[in-house]
Amino acid sequence: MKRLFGLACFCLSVLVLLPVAAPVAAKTITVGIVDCYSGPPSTYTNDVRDAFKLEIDRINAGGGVLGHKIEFVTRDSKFKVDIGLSAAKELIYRKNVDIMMGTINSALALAISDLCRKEKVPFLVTFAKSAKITGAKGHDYVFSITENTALAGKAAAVGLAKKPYLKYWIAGDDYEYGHAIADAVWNNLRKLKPQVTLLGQSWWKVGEPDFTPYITAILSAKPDAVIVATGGRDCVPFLKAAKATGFNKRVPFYMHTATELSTLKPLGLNAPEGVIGTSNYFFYYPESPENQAFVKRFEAAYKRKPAVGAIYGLLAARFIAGAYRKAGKVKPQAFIKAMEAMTVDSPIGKVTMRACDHQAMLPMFMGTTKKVSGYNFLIADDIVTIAGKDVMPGCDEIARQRKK
Amino acid sequence: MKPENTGIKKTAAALGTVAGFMLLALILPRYYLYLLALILTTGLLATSLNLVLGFGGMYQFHHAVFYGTGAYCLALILTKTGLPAWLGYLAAPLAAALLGLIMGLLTVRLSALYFGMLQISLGSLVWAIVYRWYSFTGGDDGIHGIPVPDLIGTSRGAYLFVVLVTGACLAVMYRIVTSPFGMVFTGIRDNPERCRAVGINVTGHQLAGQVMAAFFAGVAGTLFVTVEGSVFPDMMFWTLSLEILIMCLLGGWFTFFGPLLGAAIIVVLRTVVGSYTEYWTLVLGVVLILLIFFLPEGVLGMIRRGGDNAAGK
Amino acid sequence: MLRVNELVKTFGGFKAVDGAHLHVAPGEVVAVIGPNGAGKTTLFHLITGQLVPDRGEILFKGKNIAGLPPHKVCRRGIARSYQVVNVFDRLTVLENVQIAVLARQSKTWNLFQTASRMCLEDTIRILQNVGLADKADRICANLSHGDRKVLEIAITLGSKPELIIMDEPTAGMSPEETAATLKLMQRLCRQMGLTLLFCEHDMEMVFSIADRIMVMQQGRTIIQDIPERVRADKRVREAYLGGADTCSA
Amino acid sequence: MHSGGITFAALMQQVLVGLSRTTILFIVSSGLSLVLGVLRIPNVAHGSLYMIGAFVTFSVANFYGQTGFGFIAALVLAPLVVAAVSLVLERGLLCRLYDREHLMLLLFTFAFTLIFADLVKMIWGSDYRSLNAPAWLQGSFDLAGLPFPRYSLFLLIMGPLVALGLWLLTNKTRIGKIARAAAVDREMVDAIGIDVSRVFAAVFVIGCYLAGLGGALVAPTQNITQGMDHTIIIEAFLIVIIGGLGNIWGALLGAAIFGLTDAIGILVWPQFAIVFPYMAVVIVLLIRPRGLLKAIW
Repeated sequence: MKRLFGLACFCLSVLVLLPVAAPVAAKTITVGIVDCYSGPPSTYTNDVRDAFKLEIDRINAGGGVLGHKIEFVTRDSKFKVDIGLSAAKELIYRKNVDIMMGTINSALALAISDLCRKEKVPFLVTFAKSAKITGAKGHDYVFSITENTALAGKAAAVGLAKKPYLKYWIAGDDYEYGHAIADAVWNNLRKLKPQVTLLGQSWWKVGEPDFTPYITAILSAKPDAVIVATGGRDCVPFLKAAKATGFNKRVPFYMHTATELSTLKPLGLNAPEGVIGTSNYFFYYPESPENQAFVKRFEAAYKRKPAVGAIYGLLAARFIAGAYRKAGKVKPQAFIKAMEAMTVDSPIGKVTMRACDHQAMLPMFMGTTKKVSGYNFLIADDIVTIAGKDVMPGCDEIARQRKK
Repeated sequence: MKPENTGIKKTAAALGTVAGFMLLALILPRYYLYLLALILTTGLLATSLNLVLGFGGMYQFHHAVFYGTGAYCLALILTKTGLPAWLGYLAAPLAAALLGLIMGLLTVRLSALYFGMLQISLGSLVWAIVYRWYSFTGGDDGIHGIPVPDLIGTSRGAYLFVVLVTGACLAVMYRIVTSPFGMVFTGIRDNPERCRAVGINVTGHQLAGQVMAAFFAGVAGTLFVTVEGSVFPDMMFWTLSLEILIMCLLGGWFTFFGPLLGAAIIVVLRTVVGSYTEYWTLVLGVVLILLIFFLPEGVLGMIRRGGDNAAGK
Repeated sequence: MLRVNELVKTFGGFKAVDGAHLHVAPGEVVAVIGPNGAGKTTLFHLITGQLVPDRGEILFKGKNIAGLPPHKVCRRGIARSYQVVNVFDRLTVLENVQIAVLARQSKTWNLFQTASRMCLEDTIRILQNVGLADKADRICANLSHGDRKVLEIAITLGSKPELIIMDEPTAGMSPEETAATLKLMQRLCRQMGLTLLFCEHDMEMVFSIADRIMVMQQGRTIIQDIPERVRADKRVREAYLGGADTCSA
Repeated sequence: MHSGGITFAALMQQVLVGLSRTTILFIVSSGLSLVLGVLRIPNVAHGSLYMIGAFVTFSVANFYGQTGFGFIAALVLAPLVVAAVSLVLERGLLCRLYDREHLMLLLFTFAFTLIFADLVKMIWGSDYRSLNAPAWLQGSFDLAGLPFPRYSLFLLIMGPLVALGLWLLTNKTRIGKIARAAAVDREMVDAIGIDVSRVFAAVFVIGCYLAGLGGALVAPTQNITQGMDHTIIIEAFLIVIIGGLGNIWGALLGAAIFGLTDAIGILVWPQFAIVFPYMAVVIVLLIRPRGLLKAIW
């Protein structure tokens, strides 16, 4: 039983060796960020973090908030829920962070959301798209400053209803995100335009290496238009396969993130034209001085154009700073009170945090991919703005979902 | 030393260790309690795998599926039914064991790699069902905010519960490993043909071993739910199975406590190195390579061997 | 005790055993000889359950055991040892035999007793009998070849068999080891009243210890009789000449 | 849901597409099979080498400005780079471990999947990378009214070429014959005075070359990212097992089963397409526990 004893000793010594929590310097507000910084999702998450840092640095340079400096620590979740959840616990239990932020993984966001509810730490969701976060599973401590599947779906439905298509096909990632966005588009579209019909659906696993089989199956059914509910890493290969098979020329299709910079930039000028997409942000739209100034700052700092994640990072920083200023003290309860119905300025205009569900009301831009001289990648054209309030589900609807 | 004597000493040491771990609940901050609970849960899982891997020589390549089954079973009982929680804690390992029996019946006649690969395929089917059955299992979002009973719902409560359950399970598994069944099991690992020739029902024992391993993996699953309050399909994905396998090999798969140590090493590396650099998998990889070259039988295997040599001289 | 009738086993058209028959009486030492490829090993595999015969019967104490799986055959009282050393390398000598003893006493399903304290008397008696008692705690992989071969026999004894089947017990042994093993086997048979069925290339050994000899060729039994008559039999000589031819071909 | 009739043309086309996907799977898993069959190493790092192959292809092709020549150069160079990496790995570390347990070798190669994953992240960053096939392989042509991508045709031609090459290598060359003999009985080959270690090195490098080639060929059809290694490796292992360990034709057959069940599954039951290949593996292993074709061991 020396061994058992040795094991216990080992465990103890490990605990001693663990970096002891540095005494938090007085007058700092610590933000803990758990997100996936490795693998494909980091294309999106790096922008959130970088824009957040940019904005925090500005705030700190201007004297901070209520005399406090804002600091942040990041942890890589590797897109795994268990790793992310332990990291979140580490940040809350050991680093005693004031606010949690993250993540791109919906399952992890839901898990951390639940943890934050128990620990009474405000949690700002910056990229996860599940509508459950502020919908059915919402609570006092969770805020979303990103669009979600319900909002994107409704925005897309509003846009698509104006087009002449009647026979649809739905295809997408066999993943909560894919199904949720497809359902949201389809249910809203059916309400707005009852005569549409659904010919069929196809679903592929996330990370599907070859889309040609799916595309040929869809083409053989001859729909008027296709709703492609794919996100993240599958966007690029799908667009590539669409180009290779001439899919975009045969059937028009909508793909939520098709117009985003992270999707279009790697494809260069070989991206398919005429694909309809929606997004919260483009570095070239809106063409406001505020946006141009932000893009300039971002480019100066990171030598690249900001993608959609950047707007979430920026909004997070402004909401955090604004809410503490408004509350006048650094206390979670006061922070939550201040966040509700608060409005901040941003490159995409004024954004309000809705009080009833803690969901930021973000405008949505619907555009079509097009080659434009001056860029070595495609950009969105014919941009239509769908205002935040038009895509939000009603507060009564949220209340009903939460009651379930 | 007389055998009776060692038996008593062992029991005393084990009880002492459990008591020591429980005392820690009074002094340690709760983050470390959480980390310890995680290590013990993962360690129990790895030990349950090693029951068949190290002691049975079976290439159990998809052990996580039983862990996930236990966790999901408890989570579903707690969230979807009004049944008492203890029933859930009882049913979950049984459900895992049942799955172990079903998969075992299909796979056990195959040998080595083929056994492992069929298990991966079957396990992936189970995973796919959990992953897609949104209305029932929550799909890839998983289930969060699982209402664990209040007594064990706090960090300290959960920690104490994990220590007690892990201690009890390890004790039972230790008995199994040192029992005639365990000895025969190691015999099967080394030489299944010879075992048949001396009158041992090899497939029967392997099947029983798998059911037991699945049962304890299910227990580990319920502990995970207690500690984290969440379940998600990652818990039964094959990459996790590979990780557990690595823990066993790392700690020493021919020893009883090796997997526990391996689990501790990996969890700690992940947490400690992870808070310094995002390249912690690189560090883990290098550590593994060093271990393979310098401690080929795993950490504990080496310690034990060193001890034997010293005793021999 | 053991009676084999009209046993047939084919492998993809090749008749490995083709109507062999064999008779072993209690307490007898019977050798099976024959040229390479005559079907001796296959015959043994059929008896011990490694293979399932296509046709024919294997009667052990009057009951047909053809087609039973190996562990059930063993339970009926037939134990075998192997041509190549076939032991549990990572276990100690004691544990090697202990497994067989535990299996014999149907204790392998016992989950909660401490194995290292069970059946010690029986196990140690066997080890003393074969002369391995002083090496009981050694890990098997570290033993000499000769000791491993003896251990092989000890494991077989652990099953407390009524009939032992041995496939070339002295294969790969030096002359001294062969002689020692020979003595050991004779002694064991006499002491324990075992029945022994074995096959062997070493004719000297066969003719010195076998009570009766069965000669196989191309899967068939040519003759089974006492050594003198086998030695005198014409067909046996032919078989061996023929066998030698196929061997060198 | 999918009520629209499946036309014969659509089915045939699906089969062809499935077969072109089979090509990649075959090339990768034949390499794995070779290593597994001859060296008995369950090389989990095989997927990482495939990923590295794809990334190197991207870099080389980009160096030449994504021209037709650049792609061809990449197709030649990338697998060689991967082979070089594997040679260093084998001579430097792996060759010292051949007498260890299979599972320790598994642990070793697993360690390298971790290391390679982070190295790739350090070198190429974590952005998506995308590579375009040269102009003459882009677009599609009509096949019975449905588009058939040219690149798929290219793959369909490459597959049999690689298979033929491998067959010649294993059956007609000295090293191939030695390797096959060594797979069956290592001591025997050692005993007749051949340096098995060198043969093993050669086989390992060839196997890894194939992983690199698979990565290079797949590069234009999907985005090149981290995580590519994960998806392919489990499929490759399953293919090798159902085909018959170490059997080149088995790898081809297994890959065809995998590619086709996937492609046709989509056509008949899109919602459950994900389940079809796993089902196929389960069925194959239940009926033929040692794979479809003769396994080496």
